[in-house]
Amino acid sequence: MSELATAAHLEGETTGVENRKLGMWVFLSSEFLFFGALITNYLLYSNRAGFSGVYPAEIYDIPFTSVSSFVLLMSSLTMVLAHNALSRHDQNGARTWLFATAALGSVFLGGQVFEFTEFVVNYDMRLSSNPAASAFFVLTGFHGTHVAIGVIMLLSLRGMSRRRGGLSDSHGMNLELVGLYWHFVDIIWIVIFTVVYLLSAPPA
Amino acid sequence: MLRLIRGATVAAMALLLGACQLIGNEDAPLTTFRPAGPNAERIDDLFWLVFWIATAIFVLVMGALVLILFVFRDRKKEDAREPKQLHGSPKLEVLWTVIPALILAVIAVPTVSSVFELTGCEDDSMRVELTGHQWWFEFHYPDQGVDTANVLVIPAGEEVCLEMTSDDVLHNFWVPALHGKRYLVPGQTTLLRLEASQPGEFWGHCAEFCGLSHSLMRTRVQAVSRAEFDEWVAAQLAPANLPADGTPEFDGYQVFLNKGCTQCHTIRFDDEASSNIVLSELFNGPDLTHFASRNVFAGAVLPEGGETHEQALARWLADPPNVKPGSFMPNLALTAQEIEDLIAFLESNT
Amino acid sequence: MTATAERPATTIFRRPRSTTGLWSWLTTVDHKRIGILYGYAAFFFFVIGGIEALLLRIQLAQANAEFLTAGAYNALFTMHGTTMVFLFIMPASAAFMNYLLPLLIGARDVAFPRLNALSWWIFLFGGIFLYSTFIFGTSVPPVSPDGITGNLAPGGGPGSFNWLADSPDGGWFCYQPNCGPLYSPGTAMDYWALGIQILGLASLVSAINFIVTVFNMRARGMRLLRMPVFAWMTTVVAFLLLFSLPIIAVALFMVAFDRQFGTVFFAATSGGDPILWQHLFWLFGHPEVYILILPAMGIVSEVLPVFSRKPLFGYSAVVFAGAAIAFLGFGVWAHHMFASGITPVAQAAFALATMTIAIPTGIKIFNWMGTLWGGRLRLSTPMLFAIGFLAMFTIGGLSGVTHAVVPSDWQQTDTYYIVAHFHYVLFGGAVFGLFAGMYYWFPKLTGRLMSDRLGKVHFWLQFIGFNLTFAPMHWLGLQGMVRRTWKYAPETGLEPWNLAVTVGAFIIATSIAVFMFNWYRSKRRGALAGMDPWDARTVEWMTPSPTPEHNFSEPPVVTRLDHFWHLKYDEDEEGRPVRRPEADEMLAHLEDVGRHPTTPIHLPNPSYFPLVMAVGIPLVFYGIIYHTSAWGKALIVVGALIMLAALIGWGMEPLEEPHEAHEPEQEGVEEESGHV
Amino acid sequence: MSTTDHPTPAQYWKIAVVLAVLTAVEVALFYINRELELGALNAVLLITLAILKFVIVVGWYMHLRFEKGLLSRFFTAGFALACGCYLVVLATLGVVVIRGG
Ligand code: HEA
Ligand code: HEA
Ligand code: HEC
Ligand code: CUA
Ligand SMILES: [Cu+2]
Repeated sequence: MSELATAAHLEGETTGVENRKLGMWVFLSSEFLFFGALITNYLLYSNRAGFSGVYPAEIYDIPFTSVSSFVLLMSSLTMVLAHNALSRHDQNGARTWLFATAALGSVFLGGQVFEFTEFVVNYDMRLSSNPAASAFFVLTGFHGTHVAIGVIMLLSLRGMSRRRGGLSDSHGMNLELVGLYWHFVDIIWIVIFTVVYLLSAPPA
Repeated sequence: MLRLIRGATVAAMALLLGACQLIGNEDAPLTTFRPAGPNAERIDDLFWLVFWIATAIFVLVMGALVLILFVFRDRKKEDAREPKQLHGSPKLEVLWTVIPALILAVIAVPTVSSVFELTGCEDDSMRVELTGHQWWFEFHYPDQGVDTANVLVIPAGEEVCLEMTSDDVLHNFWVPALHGKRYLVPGQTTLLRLEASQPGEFWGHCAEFCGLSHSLMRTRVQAVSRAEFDEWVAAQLAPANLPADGTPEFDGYQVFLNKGCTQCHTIRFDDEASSNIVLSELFNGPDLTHFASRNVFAGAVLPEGGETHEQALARWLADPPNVKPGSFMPNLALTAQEIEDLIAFLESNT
Repeated sequence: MTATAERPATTIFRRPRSTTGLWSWLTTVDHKRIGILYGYAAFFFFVIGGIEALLLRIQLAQANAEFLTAGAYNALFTMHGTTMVFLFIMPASAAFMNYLLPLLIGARDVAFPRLNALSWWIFLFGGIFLYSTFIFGTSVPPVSPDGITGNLAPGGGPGSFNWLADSPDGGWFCYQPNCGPLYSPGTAMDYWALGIQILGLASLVSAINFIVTVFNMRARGMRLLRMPVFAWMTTVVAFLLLFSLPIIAVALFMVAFDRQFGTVFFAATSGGDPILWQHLFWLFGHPEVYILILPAMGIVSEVLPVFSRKPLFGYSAVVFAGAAIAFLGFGVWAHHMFASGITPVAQAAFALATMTIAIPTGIKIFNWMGTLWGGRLRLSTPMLFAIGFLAMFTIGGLSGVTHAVVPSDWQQTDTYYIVAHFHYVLFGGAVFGLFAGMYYWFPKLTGRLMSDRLGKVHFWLQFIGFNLTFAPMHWLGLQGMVRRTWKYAPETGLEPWNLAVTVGAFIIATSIAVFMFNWYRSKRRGALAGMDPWDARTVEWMTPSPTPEHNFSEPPVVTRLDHFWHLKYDEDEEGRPVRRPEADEMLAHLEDVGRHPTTPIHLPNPSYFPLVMAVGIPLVFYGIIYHTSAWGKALIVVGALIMLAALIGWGMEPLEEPHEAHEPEQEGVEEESGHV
Repeated sequence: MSTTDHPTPAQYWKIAVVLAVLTAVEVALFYINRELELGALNAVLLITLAILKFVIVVGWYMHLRFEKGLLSRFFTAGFALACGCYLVVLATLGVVVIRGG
């Protein structure tokens, strides 16, 4: 009855993907549910009639947001270039591109701070104005928080690399992980930019 | 010891079933088993259909389980043989996938059709606007212009459409004899149709947790003949009687005016007298114009335990939050005399 | 990648070294110890939750009773439900998963041992945070939309437990807007919302950890479809957690923001939609109930075959049914909202979706019965509980199907009929299943057997008590007893059955006391179990009991399902097992090797940082509650700094200390593992 | 650590150019729609463009195309589940109107 332990029996016990990388992908897949809820929330309220105060869609500054979206998109390029440089053992290149990525991310964040300030000061749209405003701020705010965490991670990677004269192989994995996270935050923004900015309209 | 416990279990189960049977006939005013109108009857039929199907499945599964336990129990005999190692049977898998699916299909058909039948209202049915408050129900009859609280009076044999909303938190209106539950949602309108086939009084309860006194948010529906209903409407539309000077009722009227009751409560007198009352928009409490026409009050909780309407009212006025924790009607520190006068006044508003 | 690649740049603290005593428990990253910690904590909360239930029952034993004040009652049912769900069943399942998952798949530890410790500490502090509401929380009277202040419940006498009223009192699903800032001012509800948020974080981290463990850490030959069913159910539950926790996280953030920072998501006065909360809550909440039951189903799937001396009938069907339940579980949430006024189309769709779940569940039930069929059933305590599960869960499942019949549900929802349903599935299902597991794996944990006699007394008392408590609730519900009701009028005729229910609850309590006594005594004086007391089938029994720190001296090379069984038994032509002549020798050998590994084994070193990190989190959350005050802000900063420090320490500390093998003989060999 | 057939930096730049162009088209569409009132077409186009960008970033920058299939399965599972569930939530709350109901 009992079969022999042939090689075929023993195959396929692991994925071959490094633990942390697998963990990161698993985590990112759950983030869809997180941002999905926030976007749903915005979609529900963004065009409900009858709220007092302004609706976010009435006061978007599309050219401005387009530029900051573009900035974030390009930070994905620099991120992937950093990764590529490291895999070619180009420590300097990696450092530079990491810094560029963090810088672009910071520009994006700066843009968001500017946008929020603008909305509050010029249009008096606050967290408490109406559910649409609440939803807008909380959605974009959580995205911004993700970007900010990303920037901190990028900077600490870069710092580590400088202190130790380079990122080792295992830090290479760190860089790859931060990269995955960073790109993910970028694709979430791709969705937000389209759905929240370009497609949403105040109630007729 | 163990045998004792096991025996006791079997006995207890048998008792339980038997007792259910017995108490089934008991008079429980909120029971779902005595539907008194077409909507509740439809639900009741559906319930029993599903109940018997579920019971059949239960009996089969439990019967099989007990049988298996009995037959295959290891009797610790020396010569007992090891069991055959069965790993599964695709045929059986198909069987016990398909049969439940078929049973569910049988349940699904009447479920879906009755959902559509029992939701919403007929266009031409009489409307009543229902607003939930912590912790009482306010009824407004837009076509008749009647305002009342806690006791809903409807004509028997006719469909009434409740257009429901809430003034604060979620509530859930439920009169088991007439229909299932429906939420009262602040900022939204939900519909529930009620119809009682025969005149009668039916108990109801707020079923969604709505804060401190959720358990004391109850209601009554009184179904009356059409003629009685019309009479009732006419009586409700009449202004309250302005008591004559010098009577206890008049003293009560004065207390009512001076002790802040009017901040929250409305009593509609005829035009001239009304102008005496500064109706504050501050807060919406139950309309008291025909207070005494309602056999229960304060969320249909009072009177309770055999007390009279007056006794209950005295208890209420003395300290509302004591009767109903959290009540928005404050303890107004009324003296015994004031309470007595108020009772005289309010009880005269039939 | 190996840890030797780099030296730690700086070592701020010396690494913890103790292997016994308090410090060893505070710094452990051993999945078995973490499992034990989870287990005791969960049981502690079970007793707390149970005592809360007993207080509820005393109040309800009579009509119009005054034993508790309304405020205390509301707080107690809220904390009872919350405790049982989030602080008992979930961590108790996590205890089993932690202890067993690596053992079941032939691994030395989980993929991320330190993250595992972090999950545990976050859970513990989350629980403490939630319960600290009894000390720090406040309930103040609500103010009506028109600006009138409500009144608090009258205090009642000192015996009325009114001090309990200063704690969350919105029910375990915290419906809006009752739980919002307007109707539940005071901090109690903040403790609830943020406490659940912390607990969710712990579970999310665990979920990721378990998924990676299952996919990457299996022993050689342990293909997915050779994993024991409990490992499978752990995986399925991990995915359920992974995908449902972010939803409740967002929902809780929305509540917290409404309460703390003035957003108006659920404020009907500003146009917020209270029904949105219900969607988000149940979109999490329904998967959650399968999170609660699937581990128990996994346990039962392990116990039944062993005590029937037969393989699990239809293994792959049971596994796939589990996955199907999980998948379908994401599509039925609105069955909790049939009375909320959603459209008939939606009601019908969700009714159909709900009914379909009965099919995979039925597949499981029938396959379990197929397992029993033709077996040699040894009715030891674990088996009794597993069979109890089968019977009681079926009742709960069938009443679940009656809720799926929408118009019936309009009558049943928010009554004790629902309370009956979910206690049959939660207590009759999950709790019976967990007890089966406790009796079954107790020898693995302690090396001793639990007393079977006391176990049977426990079982029968619990079985009677359980049915006496929860069966009459069906009846009460249909007779019109709404749930969450502090008082009911004598005229409702509900009193006799309520009294019976209360008596039943106390019988359950007695049975639990018997269990606690049994556990305590057996740990000290139980019969020695040996390595394989039940003649079991799965590889965790291939290690000595109690399990040595390194689990397997030589991880098994798995050739088929029920690997261990097949090492012991061959089959004759009729398909009946025949014990291999070499079986006993093999067991003796395994026991010997298990205790005295021949090759050096490198285990992850203990670490302070998970504990330190977890300390920071409740501090930040306390800070958020009191963020308007200066010391609240200070708390946020302090908490954040602690977390940051822990993060830095964590990042610089390699998982395994390269030059300090923890036993002298064990130098040199590196085990491959992650670094987190 | 990484597989061999990763794109080269040059390719990464090209991809970035594509992404930039797509973004430009998106913004252009936004203004065109203001003038011409494209209605549903506008939504379809914009969503298509977003999906395109999404797929490009995930596939190339995140290397998902080059990874083990398991990772894509996890990732798509999360994405699909989120889309499915939340669309139903919106439908039930009456935001997305499904015809025929
Ligand atoms: C362990 C947790 C658990 C489990 C497993 C289940 C399982 C099920 N539940 Fe339950 N449920 C809860 C926990 C659970 N539930 C809780 C906690 C609540 C209340 C929350 C609250 O309001 O506080 C609740 C509430 C709840 C409601 C809402 C009621 C209301 O508030 O109005 C509904 C409605 O459909 C429902 C349905 C079901 C169904 C159909 C199943 C199915 O999965 C059951 C399937 C099993 C079987 C059917 C039995 C075995 C099958 C067979 C023997 C095959 C043959 C059977 C047939 C053909 C029918 N449940
Ligand atoms: C797994 C979950 C679980 C478990 C195990 C239980 C167990 C019990 N529940 Fe639970 N219950 C819920 C989950 C659970 N419940 C949920 C989710 C709700 C909904 C809450 C809400 O509406 O928001 C609820 C609501 C609920 C209500 C409804 C309240 C209301 O609507 O007003 C009632 C009422 O009877 C009740 C009773 C009980 C009882 C008597 C037990 C008993 O089985 C408890 C038995 C356990 C013990 C008694 C343990 C204590 C042991 C001892 C005391 C031993 C002695 C100790 C020493 C010697 C030190 N529960
Ligand atoms: C601040 C508001 C407020 C004030 C002032 C107030 N009430 Fe009330 N009253 C209420 C509310 C709210 C209720 C409903 C309570 C409930 O049932 O939960 C109520 C209920 C009642 C009821 C029962 C009505 C019914 O049909 O259920 C009576 C009678 C009553 N009040 C009389 C009075 C009298 C007399 C005074 C003055 C002495 C008074 N109220 C002052 C708010 C107020
Ligand atoms: Cu109103 Cu409960
Ligand atoms: Cu459910």
